[in-house]
Amino acid sequence: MSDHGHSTADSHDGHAEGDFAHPLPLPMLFGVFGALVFLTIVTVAQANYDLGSFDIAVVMFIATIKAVLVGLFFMHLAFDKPFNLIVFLSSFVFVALFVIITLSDANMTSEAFENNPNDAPPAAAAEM
Amino acid sequence: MATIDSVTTSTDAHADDSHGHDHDHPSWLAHHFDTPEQQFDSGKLGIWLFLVTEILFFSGMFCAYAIFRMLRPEVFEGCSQFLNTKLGAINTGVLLFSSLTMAWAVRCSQTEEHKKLVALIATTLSCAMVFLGVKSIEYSHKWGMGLLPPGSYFYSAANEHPTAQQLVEIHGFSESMAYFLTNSLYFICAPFALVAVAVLVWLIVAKVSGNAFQYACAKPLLVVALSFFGGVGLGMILESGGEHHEGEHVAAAGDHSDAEHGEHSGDDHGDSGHSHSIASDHSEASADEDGATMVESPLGDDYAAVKLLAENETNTGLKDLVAAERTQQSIATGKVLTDPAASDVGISTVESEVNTPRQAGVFFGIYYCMTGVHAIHILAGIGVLVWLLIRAVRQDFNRQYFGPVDYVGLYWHLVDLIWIYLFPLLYLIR
Amino acid sequence: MSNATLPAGARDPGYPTERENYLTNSSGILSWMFTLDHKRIGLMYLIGVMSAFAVGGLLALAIRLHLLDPNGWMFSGAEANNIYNQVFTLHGAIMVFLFIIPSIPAALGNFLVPVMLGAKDVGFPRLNLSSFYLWVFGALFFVTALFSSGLDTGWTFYTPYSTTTDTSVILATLGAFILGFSSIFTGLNFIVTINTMRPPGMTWFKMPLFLWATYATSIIQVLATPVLGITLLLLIAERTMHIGIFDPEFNGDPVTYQHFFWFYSHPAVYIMILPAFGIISELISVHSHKHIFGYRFIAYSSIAIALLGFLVWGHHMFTAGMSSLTTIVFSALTFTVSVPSAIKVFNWLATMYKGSISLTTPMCYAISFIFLFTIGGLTGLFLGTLATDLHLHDTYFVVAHFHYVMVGGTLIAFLGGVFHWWPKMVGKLYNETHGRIAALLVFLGFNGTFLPQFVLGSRGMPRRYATYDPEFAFLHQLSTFGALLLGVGLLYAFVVLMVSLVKGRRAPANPWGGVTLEWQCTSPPPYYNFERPPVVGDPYDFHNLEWDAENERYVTTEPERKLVPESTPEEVPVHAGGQK
Amino acid sequence: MTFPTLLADTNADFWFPIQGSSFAEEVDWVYDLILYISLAFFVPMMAFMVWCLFKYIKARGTKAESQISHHTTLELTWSIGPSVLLVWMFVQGSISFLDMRTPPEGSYDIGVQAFKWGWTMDYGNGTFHPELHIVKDEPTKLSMRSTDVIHSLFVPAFRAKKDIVPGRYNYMWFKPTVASEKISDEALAKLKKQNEGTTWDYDKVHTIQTEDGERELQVTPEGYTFFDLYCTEYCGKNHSEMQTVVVVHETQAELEAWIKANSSRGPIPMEEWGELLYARRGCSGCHSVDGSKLVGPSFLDLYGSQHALTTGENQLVDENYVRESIIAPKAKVVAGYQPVMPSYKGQLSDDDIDSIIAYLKSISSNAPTQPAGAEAESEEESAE
Repeated sequence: MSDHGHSTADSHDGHAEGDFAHPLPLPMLFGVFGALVFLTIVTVAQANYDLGSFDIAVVMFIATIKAVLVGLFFMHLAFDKPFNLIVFLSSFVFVALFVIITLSDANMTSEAFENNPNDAPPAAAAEM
Repeated sequence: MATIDSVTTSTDAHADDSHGHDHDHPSWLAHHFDTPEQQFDSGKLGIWLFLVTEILFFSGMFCAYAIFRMLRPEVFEGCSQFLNTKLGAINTGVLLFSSLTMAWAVRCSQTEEHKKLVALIATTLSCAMVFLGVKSIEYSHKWGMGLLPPGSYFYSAANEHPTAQQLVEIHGFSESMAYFLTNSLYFICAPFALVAVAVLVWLIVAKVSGNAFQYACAKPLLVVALSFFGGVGLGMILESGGEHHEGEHVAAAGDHSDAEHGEHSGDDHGDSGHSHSIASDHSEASADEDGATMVESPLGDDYAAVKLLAENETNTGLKDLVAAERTQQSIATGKVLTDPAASDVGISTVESEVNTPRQAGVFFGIYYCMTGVHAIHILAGIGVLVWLLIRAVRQDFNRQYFGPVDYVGLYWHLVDLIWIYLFPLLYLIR
Repeated sequence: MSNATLPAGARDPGYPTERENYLTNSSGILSWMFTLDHKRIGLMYLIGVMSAFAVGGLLALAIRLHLLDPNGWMFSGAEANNIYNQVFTLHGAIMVFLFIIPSIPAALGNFLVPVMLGAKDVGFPRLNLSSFYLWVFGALFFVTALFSSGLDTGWTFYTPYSTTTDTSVILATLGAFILGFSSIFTGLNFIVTINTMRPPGMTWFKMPLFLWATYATSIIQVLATPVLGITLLLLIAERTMHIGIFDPEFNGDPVTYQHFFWFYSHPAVYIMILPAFGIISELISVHSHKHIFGYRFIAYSSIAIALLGFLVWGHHMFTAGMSSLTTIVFSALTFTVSVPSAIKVFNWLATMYKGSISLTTPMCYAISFIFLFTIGGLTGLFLGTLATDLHLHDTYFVVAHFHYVMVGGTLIAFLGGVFHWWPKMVGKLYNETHGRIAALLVFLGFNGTFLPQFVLGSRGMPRRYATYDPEFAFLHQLSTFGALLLGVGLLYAFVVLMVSLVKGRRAPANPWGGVTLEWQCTSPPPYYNFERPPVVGDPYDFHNLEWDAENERYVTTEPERKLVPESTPEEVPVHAGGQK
Repeated sequence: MTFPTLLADTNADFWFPIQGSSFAEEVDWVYDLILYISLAFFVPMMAFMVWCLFKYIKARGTKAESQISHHTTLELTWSIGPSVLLVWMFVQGSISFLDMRTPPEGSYDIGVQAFKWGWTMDYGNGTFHPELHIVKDEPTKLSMRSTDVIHSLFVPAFRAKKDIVPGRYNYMWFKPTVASEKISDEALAKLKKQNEGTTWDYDKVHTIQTEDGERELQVTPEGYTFFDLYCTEYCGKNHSEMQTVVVVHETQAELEAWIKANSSRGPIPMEEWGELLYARRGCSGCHSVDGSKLVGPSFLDLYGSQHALTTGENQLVDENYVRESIIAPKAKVVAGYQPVMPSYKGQLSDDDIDSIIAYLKSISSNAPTQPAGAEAESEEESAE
């Protein structure tokens, strides 16, 4: 049955004949995989250096590049309908909203935490 | 229009695919869609929305992670040392590779290369199994050491691998629980072994009965089931390689901890309140002095770990904590009589007993939640991939109908995507 | 079609044959259990949520009866307080998770969305059925919790109470977790359906407003519910393994739990009320026989509420110990939500102006809705304002406020919707007079129950109290008598509907004079909804409807619109070629 | 008594209890502001709706007079117009709120311990009492702790509320502006006599003869009128009974005198002081003295008896065990009960604990005559 393939593998512009499949070229897949592995090695390697407070930023930056690569090519967002991309990205907007507000509130109230390592009970906090 | 179009002679509406009045519908096109493309687009939007829910689902744990890392950075840094970076990195590579094969599989389904499709899905599945195999080594190793969520945390640098008997006697675990913790690897492997045997039996039966389709399904699945043990083996090799480094670290910490025990034997393990004979050597040494201690140390079982963390020069908070703990112990035992009028111990200053920190456990609580839920997603992925494999063997997919492969692929990439973030956040804290 | 008294060209779809009627085209219990027909699933949901409502309602009556006396009247003995706590917890949990959230979207929405849209079914019929069964499983978990050791945490499951109490928190949270997935699948299905399955001509701005509201609701369901899922999962993990995220005993933080919980549960409030807005938009327009006023404003305000709803969860936590900055920001954001809600009310009133109002039963509910929801919305201002919220938070004022929104809003709209589409769903007309009396009783009983609670609250009566100070007794008793009246009214309404099944007249295709697509198929609709994709006009254009007094029905006088061109359409629909 | 009074000379209006603190006037003003704005919208809207109903109810089939579908100017007006009022409400509310969150320098500090289901106020120097006693016109700051679940302190008359979250330090403040009254000693003595042998019912309304004639009052056992203090965050079984009272003294000196009187045992016998502590420190919420099983074991006949623990061991209830159970309640829990009792470590003096032990002995038929021997014995036991 596999011989009956319509050999559409090479004709990327499937829309012309009502065909909506969009196979990704193999070199692209391998290229992306290579980049991902390379970035993994980079991120493991950088962990040996103490970059102080930049540490988390660097790590997240590398992870985000990897995520973008996976998203754009493996998940073919680069070739997908824009609406799907909007849907996917909007989720990150809401995650950011959730995490940032909750985190910043925890940060601002952290002096009230009883077992915050840096505190004795705050003597007379000007603001509660 | 008093009666509607009597051409409709369909039998029943609820048996969906057999909708009579759409004669031009191929079998894989659902009755309520007009074109294959509409069906594909609907499915695709559906799976993207599902991925959105997945991201928000994980966001809760990332949020918890961010909050507690912000509040207690030193705990996270210290505890992260217990995770084996090598294993994490290998697992990252394995997942990335499985993503590659999955993306390739989608391509094959679009180009109708059926044999390749089966092979690639099987490879993806095998990678998933290897991932779980490595993970099971990581988990079982930590469970044995007591690196658990705060509720059951019992790690002690002096006695890294307590026996089941010690767990029962010192830490108050039930016997079955203690047995499970010390032999957890076998418990994790058992279901996978059962599955492997079942697939083998299936393969033989299919071969003997000459069912070519079932045989074609079972053959790759056997490889998949066995790759779990490949993963376990890989994990074992790397873990023992990593033992040296980790052992050093822990041993160094252990020395300090022992020294402290020598000085302040009064504040030993929490359960000395139940004072039986205590098997662990350093506890025994202090047991006689412990006699009068009736009050449970609020720091409980993870006191040693807190001390271990308190070794760090920068960790003044924990140092204070340990000091405060000592003072409290002496007050609480009643040896020091407190005159309330003199010391003015009021509500706002008294350390409340229930709020005791189990600092280290929080990291592991979050670690197990994040990796555990991720592993559950891997398991679910394995489930749908097996379904896909069988359909691929059946050659269900063509260039007009490759949706399921594509959707599962998207899901699988998302699981990969989450691991891409989990790995540096958990394993690579400095 | 052979009607002499009508102008030429009047059309009516007539009645379905037994084989076409979705209720009768196949029979047997299995044909219902495994049906993929969205209308049958919707009807099963309707029965399910109504049973859940009955249970929750009885629990509510028990609460009110207990509060008849300052020391508790209904339950007695050493465990009286415990029983009371379990009753109010189950009342809240059942009403929220099993009734209000699925009521309009899952029951009415399932029935109406594809029909109003002109589609044959929802995008994923199997997923739709599975979401119904998830609902059933979730309900079973709740029932199991009820019969094992109850639940006494309040429906919010606040830690550390929920991690330390010895009632069946795990069973109940698992139930809520499963119900969350049911809700997600419904929402996902509707988004896909509305996005990809609109027939030619059904552009976004030709969709009935109920679909806009459903779409907005679905967005919230998809975005917010997963956070509830993970919150409850972490809560279960906290309870069983003590992971130390929410429980202070293990170094966690209860306020973090509240953030997590309300990130879902505040948007969930809009899951409850948005579809109600959609129903009221339909009801007011149809029964005033007048074009809805400000279509775009209403449509956009639905989406605005859905999105703004994600920004205001903190107003449940003003006293909980958030930082001052966070508190003030949340207060400011809270006020922004009130604007789109107000827009809707103004538009509904403007729709009634110069209309031709029929005071039918659904219209009675719609008017009650406007009255009650306006009170509910305006009292929300007291709670969004920081200074007054500190006094009113966790008192009966809050109880009254959210009941005005959830019961006065959602439940009334749900009832209005059920009465409005009942002829369409079952093909029978109910007795209008009795329907109106029931609506009046519900309205009076509701106000009797909850108006006194505003005063109770501002005078300082805390909520969730099994016993109370004697100075509050009079208002509590007033409230209890109101509740009894409300109960009678609801029972009456139910009886009216049930009697119609037996004795009701056969319903015509268009008994009220609606223009949306569901009125263009027979009552009840055929199982396939539309033989071929209908051609869509303005859903609120009433010019071409005539009252057929002889048969007591509305008919279309408009010349039959061209059906789908047999050749390829010039304007390519969205699903066939993308946005062109 | 259709709308019963909270205090006899109340100036409480229909909506609110008496204005007892400096916040009250402000909060009530904001409340009224919103109320009148809301009515200004609600009444015309509903009047319009009812008018429409009268005017436009038509027979079936009648066409509507107009099919107007939108009017952009009008819609924009009613969308944006009311926003101004919203901003006003927000600003007023936030100003008052910031005021309520920021205690002035040098506020009088009182510690509050909230527990299931009661309150302990800490006046410093080892003085604890369930009632909150403060001074008129003196800014008072409460530093609040909870060791079990979330509670919330609410004084309606003060319009002040704050959750007490375990694991955090929680603060609130207020400045009371109305002082409590004290009824005459004769009247109090009469009331005491009436209530002989029962626990004091704060909610009971007494008819009391005062200088201004006969009045209906609720009073504390010491004869003060009071404001109610509630827990408003659901905290379990007896949430609704987690109430206490606020007494506002006229002067600082008066408060200090009251604190002194309640600070330590003084001349009264140990059993009696123990009984008082039992009532005041929240023991009575969980431990009965009539043998009935509440959250914790009953104190009746407890002392000197043998109890099985959750660990399966048997425990003699002796002085050591009682002391340990007060300081570290979760160490040895009696079988059949939950480990929910908060620790009283540092909150009870040695004399207090001894008094409680004396009280327990006095209500137990098992109390041995030679307590010293029991103590020695148990010490041996624990040394093993």
